[in-house]
Amino acid sequence: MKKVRYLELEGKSASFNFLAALFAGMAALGAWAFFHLEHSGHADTGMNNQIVWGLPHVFAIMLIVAASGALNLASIGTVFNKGLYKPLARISAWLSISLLMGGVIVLVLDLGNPFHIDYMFTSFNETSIFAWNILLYPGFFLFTGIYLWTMMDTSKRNYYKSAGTAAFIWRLILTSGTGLIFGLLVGRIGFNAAIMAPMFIVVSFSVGLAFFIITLMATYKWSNRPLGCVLLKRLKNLLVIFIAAAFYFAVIFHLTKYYSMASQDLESWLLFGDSVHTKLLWIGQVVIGTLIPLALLLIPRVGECNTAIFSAAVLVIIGTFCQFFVTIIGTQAFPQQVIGSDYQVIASKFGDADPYHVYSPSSWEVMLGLGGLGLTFLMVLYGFKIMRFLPESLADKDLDPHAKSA
Amino acid sequence: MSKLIKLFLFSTLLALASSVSTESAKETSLGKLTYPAVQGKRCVINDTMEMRKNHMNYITHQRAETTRLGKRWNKKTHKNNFSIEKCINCHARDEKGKPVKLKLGSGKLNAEHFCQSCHNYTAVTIDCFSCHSATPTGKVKIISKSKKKSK
Amino acid sequence: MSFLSVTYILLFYAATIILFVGVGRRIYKYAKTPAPLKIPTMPAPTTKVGVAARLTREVVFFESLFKANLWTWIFGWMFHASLLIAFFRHLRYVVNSDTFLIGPVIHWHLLQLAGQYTSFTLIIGLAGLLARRIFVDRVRYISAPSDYLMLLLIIGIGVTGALMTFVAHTDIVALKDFVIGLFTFSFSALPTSLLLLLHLGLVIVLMIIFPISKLLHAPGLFFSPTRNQVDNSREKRHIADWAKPLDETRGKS
Amino acid sequence: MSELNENQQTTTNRRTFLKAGVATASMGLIPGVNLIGLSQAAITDGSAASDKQRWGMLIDTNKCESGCTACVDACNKEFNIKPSKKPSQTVQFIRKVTVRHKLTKVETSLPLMCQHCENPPCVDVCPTGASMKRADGIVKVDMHRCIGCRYCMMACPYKARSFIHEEVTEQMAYAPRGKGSVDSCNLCVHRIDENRENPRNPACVDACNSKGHKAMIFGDINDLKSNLNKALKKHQSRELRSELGLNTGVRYRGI
Repeated sequence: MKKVRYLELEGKSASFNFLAALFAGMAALGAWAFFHLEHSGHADTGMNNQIVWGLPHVFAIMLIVAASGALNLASIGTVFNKGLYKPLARISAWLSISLLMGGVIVLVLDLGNPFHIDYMFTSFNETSIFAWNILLYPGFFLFTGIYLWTMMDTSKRNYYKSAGTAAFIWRLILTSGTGLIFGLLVGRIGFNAAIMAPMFIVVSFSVGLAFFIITLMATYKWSNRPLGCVLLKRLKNLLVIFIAAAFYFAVIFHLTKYYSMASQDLESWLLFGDSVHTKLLWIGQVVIGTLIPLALLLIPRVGECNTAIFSAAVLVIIGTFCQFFVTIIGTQAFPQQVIGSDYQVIASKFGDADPYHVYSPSSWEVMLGLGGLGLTFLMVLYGFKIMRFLPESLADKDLDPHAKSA
Repeated sequence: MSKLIKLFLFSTLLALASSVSTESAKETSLGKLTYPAVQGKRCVINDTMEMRKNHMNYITHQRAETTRLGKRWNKKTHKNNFSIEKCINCHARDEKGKPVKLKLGSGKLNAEHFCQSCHNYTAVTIDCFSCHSATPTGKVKIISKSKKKSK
Repeated sequence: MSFLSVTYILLFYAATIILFVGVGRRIYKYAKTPAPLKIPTMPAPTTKVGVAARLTREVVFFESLFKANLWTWIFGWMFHASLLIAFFRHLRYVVNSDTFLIGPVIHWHLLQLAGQYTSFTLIIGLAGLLARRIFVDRVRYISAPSDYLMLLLIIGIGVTGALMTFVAHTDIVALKDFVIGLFTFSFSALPTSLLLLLHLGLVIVLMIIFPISKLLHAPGLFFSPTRNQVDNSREKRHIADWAKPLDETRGKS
Repeated sequence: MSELNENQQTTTNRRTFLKAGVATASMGLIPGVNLIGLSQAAITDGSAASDKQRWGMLIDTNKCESGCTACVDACNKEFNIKPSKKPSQTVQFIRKVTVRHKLTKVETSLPLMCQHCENPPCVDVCPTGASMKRADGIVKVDMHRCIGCRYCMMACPYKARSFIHEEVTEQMAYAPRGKGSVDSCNLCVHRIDENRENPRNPACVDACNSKGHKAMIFGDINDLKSNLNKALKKHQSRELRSELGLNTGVRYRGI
């Protein structure tokens, strides 16, 4: 195996400047939305006292989940010793840090009292999984940062494996924590489920890999660096497995919820109702996010190591977005069982008797979410420009020769 | 270096000579501020300097005990009652005892409001009144017409 | 007015004069010092706009330090960024809430919250730089007493400032009267608080020392030929000012 | 974590947290440093809410009239709650709901508000401890700490909490409430704290009584002599969402 040479992006091309301007513009939109909402309050959002978590949370959760999944490639290389993936480890680690930053920023900027944020650290409530998550985020930055450092500083090579393992374990805990934000909501029939934790982990595999593939392919295409087909096919196979696994978990989740009488009303409304959530679930999550990508990846065709894989990754991200939209907002949209299973609410001024609560996000929320996405990719872009994260070549001949026979 | 030292010595002498002329205190925007004294009980801590420096420490300490433990101080009899309601009730009034509003009609903060006057001067934002009422309720009896705030 | 107040008032004027005259003289000197050779650090920008961008990056991000030494960059940048926030936070001693700065320019509430915590990052950054001088052999070897002095001086300013925020508050209304008095020549007494006297005293020392210290790297950066020159040695002949007459005579002969 | 931690939390705010370290470092150095924490310890002479009491309510749905909203109106008046521009963002502490039994089809009207659980999910999930339960069982929000994450609203089985979406003006002096925080029914804690031996009824209960319905009984569940305790012993009552085991302080009779 040749020694991998890492080289910064030159960062002077028109495409680079265009992307930088685009992402900076998105981040600026997010900042604008934040200052607007901070001034006007959440009155200017579509969120209300029924749908308390809206679009910003969908963006934030997706980015946070994708962050831990994006670290996967590095973990496969370091922890499970797959040589083929080792050259990707720096990209993987930096992408995951950037994604988490984008997600956490959106989460924080959506707070009603963002200037009380210091209480998060000074009065910590140990029974709150959310509080634990707030500790898990900096921990992720720390562990992944150290891991990245051991990769780049050859004098710290001895700690490389242990740092990688620590980051790997931490990311599993982090995503379990994210899942348990919903899994531990005992009062909400639609959430409260242990499967939330592993389901989020598996979703993180697929969406994180999708973000990784897009970043990798776009970067190598625009910087005219070689990217080998063998590597892409490996990533493709991984993506197939992850999509299938994520789908499997989603099926089991909805099945168990549908089977339980306590949540059957909610599930049958989600699965077979007439709301936007049903459409997002079937068309977004199932068709766009699962079936089409699987078809693109599995049906043998010419040029499959380029366009098809890229498109599949894009679709997986769209599908995952729909999945989180349905999971977070759809579940809130169905009126909660406030009295007990023996009673049905037939009239209320607070929407308890509505067929479902309507949520129409305002442009501020969209801007906030896009801001997080913009910040993420701005970080990715400048990270690649400043630091030596990118292998000069990922051509097949420059990669681990054993990979081919494997 | 020796030049500098000479300069300082000279300056100090000059200072001593001119200290008489600089004695007259200037009127800052705060100098205009007046507030009525309330009949009967004196204020919680009758030390303007101490309150200027440490009012937030008194308030924050007691607010935690009140909000979280339910310790409430009798509004009339307890002298060590730092409830913001009590502060506002006496202080946010004009010379005639009429309530002074924190916000003017345009939504702009009113520099005549007791709290805002200093906060405006020192450009420190107040977080309290996004939740707490800044306007006094009830009535107070005024004994002295007005008291110039001592510098 | 107390003797102390008068002393501080005079010291402030003296220090301000020393600072501005001293730094002004230095800048004049820097500006007049010819750059005999074209020596921009490569790769260098080929246009003036590029040079402006490079200097901006240098000032805002400390680009070359980032490339040279990551640890020093982390602590150094942390300190300077905190200093900037501290500067903005201290603006409250000269402007009031009606200033045009609030709102469009500065988010005052955010600044106040951030300012409290950046007093810690400021001290941490400086402590890191101090540790570097003490524990890194190569750096310790080249460290002069003045290097330590600068760090300790600013650490002192930071620590006394943080103590006034978190432990013993100062009467900032009276302090502002004092500061405004300095600007308007209608003097007010300085509130007597040991921490404040220390804080201001150290600031005065810093102001006086500034024009004769390494802190001149602040204006100096803009005059450093390795940073401010355009990489156009092939396109345009570079002649230092003092060399121009020589050059002309040579051309004639 | 319960008792001890509750007390710790009250005294730990961000200032004291940070102060502790700095103060220790500086005490020897600076004379005249006024440690505010110490000087204030002696001046707290109000009494804390006691865990010997547990405030609660029994609501007799048989007496609750279906069209009547006296309790809701009284609550809105007590806390000066005005409708928001967007109705779905209006703050609600108490609401009237009509429910139908799935088997018998009997329709019942009842008021629904914070149930003041013994084990409140909103308190468990709050990252900063802003959502809190007082020693005497009152569940409420400490807005000084509330960061506005709305996780408590996600956790509450009764949808008892509201997020304050817009700027609030003309709050009652005894009931602060402001943009960006979550708020909910606090059993009119300001009335209770006036006299814990014999408190005034919450505004909703007063309103119900003055309408003549007398569907709500308020009192100290632990006090054997209280009307509430007697009524709870006499009549069968239930807590809403009883399967969650939250042991609510508000109980219902007739459903």
